[in-house]
Amino acid sequence: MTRYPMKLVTIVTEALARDHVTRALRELGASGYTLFEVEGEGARGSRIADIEEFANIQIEVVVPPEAAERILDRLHRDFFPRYAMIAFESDIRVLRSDKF
Amino acid sequence: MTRYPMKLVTIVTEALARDHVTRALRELGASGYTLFEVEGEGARGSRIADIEEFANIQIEVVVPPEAAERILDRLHRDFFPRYAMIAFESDIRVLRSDKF
Amino acid sequence: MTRYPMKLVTIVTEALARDHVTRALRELGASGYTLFEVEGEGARGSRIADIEEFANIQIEVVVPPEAAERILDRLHRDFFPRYAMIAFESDIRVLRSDKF
Amino acid sequence: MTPDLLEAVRANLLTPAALFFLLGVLATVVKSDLRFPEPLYVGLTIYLLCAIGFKGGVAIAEAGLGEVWLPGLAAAVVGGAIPLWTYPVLRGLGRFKPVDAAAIAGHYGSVSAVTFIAATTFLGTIGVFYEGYAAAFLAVMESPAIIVGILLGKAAMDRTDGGAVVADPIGRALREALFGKSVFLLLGTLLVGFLSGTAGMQATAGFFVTPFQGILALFLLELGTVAGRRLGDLRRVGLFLLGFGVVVPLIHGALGVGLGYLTGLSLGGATLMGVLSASASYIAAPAAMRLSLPDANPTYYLTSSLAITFPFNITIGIPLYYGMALALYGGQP
Amino acid sequence: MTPDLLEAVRANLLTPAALFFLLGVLATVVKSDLRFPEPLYVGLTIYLLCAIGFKGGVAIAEAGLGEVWLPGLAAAVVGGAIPLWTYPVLRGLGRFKPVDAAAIAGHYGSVSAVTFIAATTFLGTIGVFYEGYAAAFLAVMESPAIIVGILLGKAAMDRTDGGAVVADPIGRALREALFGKSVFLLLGTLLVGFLSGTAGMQATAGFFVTPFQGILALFLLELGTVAGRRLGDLRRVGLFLLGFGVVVPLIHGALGVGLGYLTGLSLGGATLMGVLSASASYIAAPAAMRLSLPDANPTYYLTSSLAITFPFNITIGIPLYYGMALALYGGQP
Amino acid sequence: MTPDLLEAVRANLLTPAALFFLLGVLATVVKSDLRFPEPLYVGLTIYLLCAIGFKGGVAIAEAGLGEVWLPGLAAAVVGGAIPLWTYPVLRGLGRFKPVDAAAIAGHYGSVSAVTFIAATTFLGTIGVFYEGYAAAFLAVMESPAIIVGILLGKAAMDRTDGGAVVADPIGRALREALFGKSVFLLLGTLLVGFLSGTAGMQATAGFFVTPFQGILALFLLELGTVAGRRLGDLRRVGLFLLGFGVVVPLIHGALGVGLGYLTGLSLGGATLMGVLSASASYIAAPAAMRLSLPDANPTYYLTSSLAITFPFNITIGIPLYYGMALALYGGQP
Ligand SMILES: Nc1ncnc2c1ncn2[C@@H]1O[C@H](COP(=O)(O)O)[C@@H](O)[C@H]1O
Ligand SMILES: Nc1ncnc2c1ncn2[C@@H]1O[C@H](COP(=O)(O)O)[C@@H](O)[C@H]1O
Ligand SMILES: Nc1ncnc2c1ncn2[C@@H]1O[C@H](COP(=O)(O)O)[C@@H](O)[C@H]1O
Ligand code: NA
Ligand code: NA
Ligand code: NA
Repeated sequence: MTRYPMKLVTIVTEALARDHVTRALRELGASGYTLFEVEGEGARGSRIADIEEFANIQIEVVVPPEAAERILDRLHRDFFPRYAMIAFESDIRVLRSDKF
Repeated sequence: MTRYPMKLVTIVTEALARDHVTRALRELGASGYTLFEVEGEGARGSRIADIEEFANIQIEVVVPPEAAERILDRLHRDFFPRYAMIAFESDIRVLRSDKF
Repeated sequence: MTRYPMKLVTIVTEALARDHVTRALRELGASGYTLFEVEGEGARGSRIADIEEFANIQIEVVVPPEAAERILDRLHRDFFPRYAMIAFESDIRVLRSDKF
Repeated sequence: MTPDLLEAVRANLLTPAALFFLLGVLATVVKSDLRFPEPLYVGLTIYLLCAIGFKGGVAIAEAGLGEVWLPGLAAAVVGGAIPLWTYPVLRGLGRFKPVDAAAIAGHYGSVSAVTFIAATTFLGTIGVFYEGYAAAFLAVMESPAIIVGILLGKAAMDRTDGGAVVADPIGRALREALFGKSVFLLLGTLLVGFLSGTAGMQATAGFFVTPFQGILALFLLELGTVAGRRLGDLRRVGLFLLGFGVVVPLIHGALGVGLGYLTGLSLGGATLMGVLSASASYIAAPAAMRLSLPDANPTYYLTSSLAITFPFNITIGIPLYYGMALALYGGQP
Repeated sequence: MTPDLLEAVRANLLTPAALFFLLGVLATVVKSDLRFPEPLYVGLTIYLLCAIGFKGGVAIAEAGLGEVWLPGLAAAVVGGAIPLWTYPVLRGLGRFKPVDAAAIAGHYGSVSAVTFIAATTFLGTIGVFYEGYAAAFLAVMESPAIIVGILLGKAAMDRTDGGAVVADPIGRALREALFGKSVFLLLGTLLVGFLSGTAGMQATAGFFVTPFQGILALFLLELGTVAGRRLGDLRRVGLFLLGFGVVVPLIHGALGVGLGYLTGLSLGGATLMGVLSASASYIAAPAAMRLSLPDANPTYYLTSSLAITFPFNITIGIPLYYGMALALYGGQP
Repeated sequence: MTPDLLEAVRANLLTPAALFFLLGVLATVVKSDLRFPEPLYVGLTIYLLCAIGFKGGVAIAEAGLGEVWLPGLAAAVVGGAIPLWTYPVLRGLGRFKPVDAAAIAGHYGSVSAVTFIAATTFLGTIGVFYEGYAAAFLAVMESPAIIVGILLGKAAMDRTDGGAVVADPIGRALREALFGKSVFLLLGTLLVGFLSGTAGMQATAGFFVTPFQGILALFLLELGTVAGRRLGDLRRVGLFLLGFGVVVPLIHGALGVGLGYLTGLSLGGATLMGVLSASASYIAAPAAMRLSLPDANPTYYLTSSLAITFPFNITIGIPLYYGMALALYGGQP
């Protein structure tokens, strides 16, 4: 069966940024997203998820390459300066190109 | 040290599909799998994991390329029509080729 | 905007190995890490996370390629013989090369 | 409605249990971010099932099995039989696909433990006696309908296509129906209560009895948000299912009350039998159906049991079934 | 301090609540791996908010709204006004950026439910009466200051740069302030308690009253670890905020006690009004600020409210505000 | 067995605690999907440790330290000494590798809080007095054996290979043994109970006492499933460990009972000292060993402590140690 190349954009950020980020993803054309709570350590100290104010989430989005560009650019401009956040993209292959 | 190329197959689906999917993975030759609860939004609405009936899981399997083919084909045929599900594969490198 | 290639190292292991692994990651130059609880099945049986003694975690680290080499080699030598563990690396692209 | 009945509805709506449920629904309507973490939901479920099972078991030990078996058998039979007439209704009038009709029918034959518990606190509030061992009826009514529903669905699929590729064989379905966590917990703690008896109850009443009603209220707050979030699905399931989810409980409620009367239960016991017959499962049945009938659309059965029948029963249904019992028993407990 | 006051501080420090809090702080100091899972923390928070709201609602039903509205209105007004003078202080003396000053000011006008609850158990321990409906003041003081703080911050940002790119519009901020989970739970359960009244309380006292103080103690153990883990941030926030986090509560405490006196509350009620004014929010306010003022640095407001003001109030502040009330009421309750 | 002893075994097996444990084991045997979410397990553990520690501390405050120190010291010494003879047995008779023998030996010198708690409820059920401050023995017995076990293991590794590459240095091991969460909670809440005394107990008894036995029962349901899931490992650990896990507790139980007698405890207190000596750790010890002796195979120590010794003690062991005490004290409490 054919596989269609897509991008997986992964974002790790503060739990309280959740609504902002998911709204931006939808605006930029993501058809959906997957999200879960994580702990982490980085430049802005450790986020050990003991209470929501210090909790961390990971968001994963499958999108076509152009959308991945747009998402990362938007994160860089609007979100990186304000939230504890990392983001990266990688190559994946899916079965239904029309789904994403 | 040598690195061996493998495939990572990632599946996001309903919590109640868990047993079906893991059984299929074992049948198709996966040596193991890793699983965790996630929330998500997609074509079939939002699965916010408030109760098991509406919960979502992510399953990750490391397999040789041929097995990845088999797994995706099987998911496409038997699972996509029945469950809220997305699946994709990506390239990874491992240290012990005999383990997977 | 430029994207810089990095490596994502993914480790799945016993919850009780947590401190050992994260200390090793820091020693080997990781600028941070992300961690979450998972369930799993593999060669050493199923780790269904009912209590910490049998729980599993997944650790993800974004690092430059050389650091990825060092980390995998160290895991192979010191950790694989002692803990239930799998580890692999994949290619990703980030926006801020100086962050990792 | 008679004044008595109106009074009963009012009394039920003003219990903390019903009010917390409505508060939960309200939370979703105003889009509050109130949300119980899943482990809390699971923990409260486990507590409620253990407490009700344990108390029921102690009550059986105190009353003797001789008194329990007849209404218990009747309960199990009616539970298993309900899908046999709801299935054709869903097929004929509702125009549902066979597998969807079978899955929904299974849910309505099975029972909702929380509805049952809310009914016992309602009876407690208005001071009406009921048989403590009624929890046994709850325990035996959960599985039969699920099994019948799955058999109906499988039979239908065999007649149509090879849809069973990923579905579980019947054996697994039976195991799920019998050892799924809610059935297992209820039956198991019934047994524990039966074995440890009055002494066991004395030791643990501070946990299984003292905070029980408050914990139920808290749990209903969460269930209110769950139900509220599904209100949006009401449009998708169609008017038929909306009517079905209200009318069928009324019929089954009357049936259950009558059955309780015939098998010698008290006014309160017959009310509970009515409540059980009228309630629809939203824990055991969905899990079993998703595994065994994956071709059934879960939106239908989850929406009707969680967002229609459950709220109806918890607010208005319970006092109505009590009203039916009152009428049957000649107005005197 | 007078002997009475010293005795009050000692009594407060020896309550299980305060001791469990200190034990939690100690856990982080000795680097114990003690940690509550987040769902447990959320569950305990929900319990405490529901219990306090429900009990307050029952108390309103028993006392009548006529007695509650005046002090309630005063509480809401003082809460909303506090940011108006703390903002210029933070700007002028503290040299904070406008958006940071606005966010911190909003936290100190809003309230901490747990501090309030600890104060009620302190009053209970030393046997001082307080109006049961004081929980209503807690409920109405949470939102106004958050809204004022956000407005101050937005106004400042409009004057400076286009920083609002990712920030929520005012409408969302209002919704968050009014329907965020802690405000919603408090107001909602107040209403439930009001509607179900004494009968509802009787049914659920075994859950909302019996274990209440012990659960508070357990929760404070966890909050102690949360606060303890933030001790390291004290260096980062600077000496000014350290002083601010202790002095401002003292001033607001006196203000609140006076207000309670003027609006006719008892000695205990005025103490609680003092505690509320003195406390700073660490649940509702941070969530609202992070959404609506994302350019404000959360380290400032979280550290000052969680790691400075909260520990101060829970250990020494509460008996001090009680001492102020004692002095004002002429030493006799 | 004497009739008295048989009666004690029967009484213990019919407590809700033991029955819930067996129900949990049964759940895994019939492959039910019953499972407690981890946060619930952690929450229940924290509750049980806090409750037992707090009550013990209050009891010390009431009895005075003078009465507690001698049996407390004896308990700590016997705990630390147990690995010294179990290690050679495991090496010589069991043919375990040094590091495995050291890890297992450490587990059996340390203690299981839940076994202790189950023993107190057993004594409560049959109406036998015990010193309330016995929880202090539990607290002081947890760490010494872990430290001794780790030292034995490290010494063995130094003699063999450089296996310590990833292992923690001794310093971290000590910290883990002393400030690991279970030890920290027990010692900390002992102190809190001691400081807040009778008044503190009155305030919080509704949480730390009233629901205690019921919560223990619920927790044992979960521990039953944990133990049940490990039954499959029994084959892997070999017959020797199976025998070890039953015989060694019997010997240590007798030893502990004798020690309780010699240090002046009552019949009930001596029983508890026996139970503590006989029990094996399954929380603190595994965590410490996995960190400090990563070359030890966890299947050995987890299976023997969780799937052999714990179930044995909880069902038959406790009444047996009580029987031993009865014999020693001449049959009269
Ligand atoms: N090098 C890294 N690898 C993986 N995750 C990271 C890394 N650096 C930061 N993170 C994650 O991103 C979050 C925010 O990072 P920071 O803003 O650097 O504190 C952290 O809490 C981690 O969860
Ligand atoms: N574009 C996407 N990126 C990431 N996850 C997705 C995406 N679309 C769907 N999902 C996940 O897959 C689940 C099922 O998707 P769906 O069947 O489209 O509702 C959702 O609940 C999400 O967790
Ligand atoms: N093929 C696999 N794919 C994904 N995860 C795996 C795989 N094999 C093992 N794991 C994970 O790694 C953990 C340890 O593996 P093992 O040492 O093989 O028992 C398991 O509990 C799984 O979570
Ligand atoms: Na029914
Ligand atoms: Na305030
Ligand atoms: Na021991």
